[in-house]
Amino acid sequence: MIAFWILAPVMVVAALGMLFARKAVHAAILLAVVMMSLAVLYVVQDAPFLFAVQIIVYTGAILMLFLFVLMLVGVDSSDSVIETIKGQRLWAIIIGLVFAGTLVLGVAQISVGAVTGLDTANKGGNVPAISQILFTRYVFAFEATSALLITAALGAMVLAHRERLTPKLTQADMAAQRMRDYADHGKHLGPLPPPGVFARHNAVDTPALLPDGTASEASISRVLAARGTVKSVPEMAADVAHMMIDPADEISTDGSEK
Amino acid sequence: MSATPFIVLSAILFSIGSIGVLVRRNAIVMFMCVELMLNASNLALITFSRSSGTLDGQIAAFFVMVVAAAEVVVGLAIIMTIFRTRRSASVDDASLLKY
Amino acid sequence: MLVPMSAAPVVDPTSAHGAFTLLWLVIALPALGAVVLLLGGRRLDKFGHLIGTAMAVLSFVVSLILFITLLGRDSADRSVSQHLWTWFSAGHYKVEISLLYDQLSALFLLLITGVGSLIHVYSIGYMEHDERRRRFFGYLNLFVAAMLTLVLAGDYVGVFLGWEGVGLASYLLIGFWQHKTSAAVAAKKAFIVNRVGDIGLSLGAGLMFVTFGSTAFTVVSANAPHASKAALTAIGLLLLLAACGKSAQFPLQSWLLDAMEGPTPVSALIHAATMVTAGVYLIVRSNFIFTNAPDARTGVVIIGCITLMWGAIIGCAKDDIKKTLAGSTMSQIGYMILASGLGVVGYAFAIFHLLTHGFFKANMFLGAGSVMHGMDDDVDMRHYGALRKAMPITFATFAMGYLAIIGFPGFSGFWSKDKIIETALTENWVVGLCALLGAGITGFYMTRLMLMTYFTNKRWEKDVHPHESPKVMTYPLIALAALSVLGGVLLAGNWIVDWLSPVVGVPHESSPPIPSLAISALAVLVVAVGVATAWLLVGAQEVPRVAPEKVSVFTRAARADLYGDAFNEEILMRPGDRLIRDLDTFDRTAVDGFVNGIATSLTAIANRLRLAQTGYVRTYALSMLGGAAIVVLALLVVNL
Amino acid sequence: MSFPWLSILFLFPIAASIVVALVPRSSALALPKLIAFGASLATLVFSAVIALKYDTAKGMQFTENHEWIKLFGAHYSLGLNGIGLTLVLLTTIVVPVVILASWNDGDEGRWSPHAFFAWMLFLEGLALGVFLATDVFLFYVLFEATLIPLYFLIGGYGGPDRARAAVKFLLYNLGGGLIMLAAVIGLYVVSAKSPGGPTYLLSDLQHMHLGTATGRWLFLGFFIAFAVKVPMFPVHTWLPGAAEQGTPGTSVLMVSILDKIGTFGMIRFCLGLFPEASHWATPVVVVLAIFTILYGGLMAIAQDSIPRLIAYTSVSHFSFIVLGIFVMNSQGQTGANLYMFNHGLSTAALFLVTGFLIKRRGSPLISSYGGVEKVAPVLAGLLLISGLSSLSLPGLSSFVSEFLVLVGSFVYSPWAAAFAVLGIVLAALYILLMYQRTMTGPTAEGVGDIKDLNAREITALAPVLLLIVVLGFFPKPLLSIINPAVHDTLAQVGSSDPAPKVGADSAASNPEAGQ
Repeated sequence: MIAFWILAPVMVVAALGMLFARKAVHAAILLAVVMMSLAVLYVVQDAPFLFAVQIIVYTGAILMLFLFVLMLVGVDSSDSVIETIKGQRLWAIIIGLVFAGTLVLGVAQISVGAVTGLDTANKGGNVPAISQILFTRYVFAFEATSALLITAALGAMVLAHRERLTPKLTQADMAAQRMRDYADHGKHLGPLPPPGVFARHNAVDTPALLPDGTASEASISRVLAARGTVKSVPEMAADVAHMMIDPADEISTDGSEK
Repeated sequence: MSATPFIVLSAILFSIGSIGVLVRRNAIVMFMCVELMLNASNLALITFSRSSGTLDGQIAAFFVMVVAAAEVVVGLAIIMTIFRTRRSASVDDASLLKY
Repeated sequence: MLVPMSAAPVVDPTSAHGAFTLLWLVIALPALGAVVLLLGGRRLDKFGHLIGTAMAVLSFVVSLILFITLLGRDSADRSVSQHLWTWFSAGHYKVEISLLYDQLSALFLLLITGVGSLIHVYSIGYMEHDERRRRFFGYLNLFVAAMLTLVLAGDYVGVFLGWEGVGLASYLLIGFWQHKTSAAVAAKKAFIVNRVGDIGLSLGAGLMFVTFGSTAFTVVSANAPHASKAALTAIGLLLLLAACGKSAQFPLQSWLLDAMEGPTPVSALIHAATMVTAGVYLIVRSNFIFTNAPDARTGVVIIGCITLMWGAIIGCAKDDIKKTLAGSTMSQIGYMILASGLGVVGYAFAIFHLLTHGFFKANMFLGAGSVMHGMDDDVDMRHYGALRKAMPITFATFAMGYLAIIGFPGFSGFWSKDKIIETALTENWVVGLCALLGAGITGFYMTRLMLMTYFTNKRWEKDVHPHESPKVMTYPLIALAALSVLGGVLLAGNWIVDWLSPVVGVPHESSPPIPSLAISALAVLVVAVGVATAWLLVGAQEVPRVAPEKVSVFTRAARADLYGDAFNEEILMRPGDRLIRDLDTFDRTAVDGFVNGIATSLTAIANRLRLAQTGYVRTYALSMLGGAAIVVLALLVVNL
Repeated sequence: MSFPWLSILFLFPIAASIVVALVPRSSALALPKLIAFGASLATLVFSAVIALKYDTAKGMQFTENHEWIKLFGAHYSLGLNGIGLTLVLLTTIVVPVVILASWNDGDEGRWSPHAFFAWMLFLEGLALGVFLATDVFLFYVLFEATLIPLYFLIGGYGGPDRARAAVKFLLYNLGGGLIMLAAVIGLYVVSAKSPGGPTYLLSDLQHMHLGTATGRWLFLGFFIAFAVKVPMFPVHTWLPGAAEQGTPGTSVLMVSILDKIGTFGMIRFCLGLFPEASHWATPVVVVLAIFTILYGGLMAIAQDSIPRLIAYTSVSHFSFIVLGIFVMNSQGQTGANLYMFNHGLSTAALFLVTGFLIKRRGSPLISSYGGVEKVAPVLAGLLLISGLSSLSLPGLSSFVSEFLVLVGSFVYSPWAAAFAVLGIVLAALYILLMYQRTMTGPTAEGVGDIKDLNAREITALAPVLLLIVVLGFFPKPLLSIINPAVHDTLAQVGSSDPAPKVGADSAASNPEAGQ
């Protein structure tokens, strides 16, 4: 019971948090909290098998699926706070509260009777006991769910599948395209210039220097440029100067060329 | 260990989940709220299983999980498709099927 | 079987053996002819009429053999029944197809097949140029078969079979020239008016079943004396209704005049000699009912009287030779009905008059046909005149018929009509006077017809060259003329009364109020007055080619069939039409409209409710949750 | 287990319908038609074998009984009695005729002719199942299932307004079916309380005691559904529309076979299960039936459209059947049962002949015809025979049945007979008016080049007309089947025929009295 009283508030708070979290990722994490807590409650209630399943399947697989989809859809897509449907939020809260109130009132009133406990049922272990029932009495339902799962998987594939609208480009196609670009726009034919090479290490964040001393934009990744982590020429110049002033020091420090 | 607190908790979680479905517009979050409702019902099932002393409730919860898994797979695939075509995950945008 | 003494004899036939086993052939031969001719198709066109005629003649031969065999039997043993098969049964109701051959049906057999054969022969000539002659003979054979069924059936339902069969044949033959709308309409009218009469036969059979548990003549006749008066009267009146329909009696007389649209041999066979007299047959055959139901008989007499006068009056004003004859037929059948309504004393005379009428009216109709044949199918007597020289044989034979029908002493009609008048006067002087008056009018209109057709001035259309008909037509005329003259021999030694008495009962002796010779003289006198009047009005003057417009109210009424059709039109058809139209509107707007209205209003409601489908998933979810909340609340409330 | 005669009888056409539907579209157009025709002929032969094996002395025969849904006592239970056999024979006779007559009618529909003939066979199978079912639940399921093929036949292959007519047909019948469903459920509730537990078996239900009020309510539920099917006033308006829009073949199946389910159901279920309620309802039903006889007749006269006219004649004739059933005596019921068969034949003939005519001219309106007899004498002749059969001319099969119904109603009440008999005058009017306006008189515009019937059409009609004539003179084979069944029905209802007022000795001569 202790576990319950600790976890119950956590779960309710986490669940309420899902209502208010603006970012979907946060909601997912809060859901994970609820699920893990539930798993603990399962084990408290003599359901170790479902505890495992809850953790592995639910939290581990299903929730991860949510996160994957979130990634695909955009991590930072967040709800706007403005409600578009008139009265939806108000009524949702009113009816939801009425529902919650009556439901809680109702179930609280039900006397479930003395709790029998699962000690007898779980005598030979929970998992064997479950499998015993699952593969006898519920075997048809079980088979049906397997069919359901396969169908669902196929369905998801069909839904998520994207038709290729253009034929796949071969290497020859790409070469031809490149020649055409060169002919039409004079686009550079060869490979892009490599980044600048600095004596001490290969640096992708260092642009190559053109003969006139300016940096070549083409030689660095555009992503790095956008992040602003590319070393500019003046910075580089300071570095170079430093090296030139005390090269011996450097070497001696290394102690490799004595 | 009485069963009532578990059931009440289950009811509360279920209600929160249902309100979530109603107020959230992001399809993925809505889906999560549905999952919350399913989980709440699982809790109730497992509690009933314990109080009745049979494992059928647990089996039912197990089936709920399986079905939930299938549902999530298909549901998310649908969300993906919608997102791909409409560039939006809001359920309010998919309201062409009306009148 | 214990049968209490009754005036009406019980039908109790012995089963057929010997020659009587041929009985079914009488019907089967013409029926076979009809089937062969109607299904045979074009390849029979060349000799189909011969097959038809042969069948009729063969049937006559069989009838004759049967009749001779019957003559050889004891008078008490002259009722023979041939059971063929069980038609249908339900519960304790069983209807047999069985033939009853007795003195009454024997006479009818001879009349139908005899006159029928002659008319078949005549038709060979009359229909020579009709491309559908084969079919005509098929229909004629069908008619003969049906008519024979009618008079041979041993059960009222069997009679009904023949009854409707002749109705069908009559329908087909009246409408034989279907391309004429008037013919088709007349055919339909005849059938439908007959159907109204059939109500009587159907309900009568139903009442008989309820009363006697059977409709067979044997059972009904055996039990009739025990039945309640009311039931018998009701049955009698229902049978009278049937007879009215078939025999064109008031108030169902209107179809007969229109039926003259059919080819003339048809008018002769069906609408003069045989079918229309079926009503008389029915009443006489049902003597065990009518003898025990005096009230029904009163009804019969009244109907007979009315029709007798009705037909005669119509006959006076018509210019169409066939319609005049049709009116006359109606009137003469009125005589028969009247006689049969008089009860045991009258049955035999009704049948006697039926036979003689069959001869002379068939004779005259065929004669009229012969005239039409020579006059390019013109039927208007105002276009005839002085034909006696152009068509001597037709004239001579027609004259025999004429003398017979007006009751010229010695001719067949004299004997038969005289007997009816005498009996009527004996039973009820009002009825007797009516019959006497009718005889006078008969004398008038028949003389008028005779004069306008064969005497007076020529009023022929241009290009019409009257000529005598071919021999195939005149020989039947001669035969019928002979019968018209000699038909009276049947009464010799009161033969026909004695012959029929085992069937219809022995009349009690009663003497007329005045000597019968005086009655005969009176009748002849009345007829002579009628003839003289006709001579004065028609023969002594120029007959106009166009019917004069300025005529008395009575003439106008008679020309309009005494407004029988107008009455039907006003009282039945117009309101019926309106009722039907209103019902149709009612069905479309009210009954169907109610349903359609529901559909329309549902659509309207649905169109409003449709707007609730906003397309927002969350709205739907909200309403679902609301529903769930209500369910939970309800559960809570119920459990509290 | 004995040989499942009845299962084969009713499943064979269904199997054949699937085969027909699966015939490749690329094959010759005639192939599905030939298969369908062959299958329907095979069914006919099979039903004839069953009829020959049928023992008139025994009641329900060839019974098959398997538990179906234990929970509410439904059984797959088949059986054949005299009434069922009559209708089975009617169905198996009419279907091949219809297939042959509508050989080309499926070519211009919404779907291929494959579907047309497949639906027809499917319908045949279901209809046979309905006539064979001896379990209320099975009957109900099949009863509703028959709507499906007919819906597609009307909606797919009819006239221009077919969709509307099909929907109307469906809604009416579903509405009736819904009411019947309520009664079926009610029957379950009652039977669940009985000691034997829930059951839908007819044989069990017949012996069950129902409360007076319950019985009457349940009776009403069944009766209304059957009245819609029949159809009786005021729920008849779907029939004219459906008949007008459907192809002639469809109309024949609908009127000759499917509507019979209504009257058949009245005998088997209304009378069979609720005898007390049936007696209670008799006066109202008789009045309603007589009213519908006259109403249908008058409406028929008012119609200008030939199929609508025939539909209304059927409304009128069906009410004769209902009248015969509810007068509760052996004459009426024998007549009604026989009428079901005969009406099937005569209406089939009428619909088919007029269908041939309408197809030739392209107009269903009487007013657009005239003088057809001159150009197509065979067609006219066959129309006349069919029409005469419809107006119950003695010597044609309908007469015996109509006459028996009239006699039966006379036994019930002379007034009933007096009003019902007016129907025969109306019958003469509507048939002969139609014949006169279409066939006689001068040849109308557009009629002149009508061709006479071809060999296929004559072949299709010939057996029907032949049967009409033969049964008119010799209905005994059918009556020997029907009479014992009627005897059983009346025993179940608890009615007996009144003895004649005089001349009881006449009863000694009949075979039934000895039993």
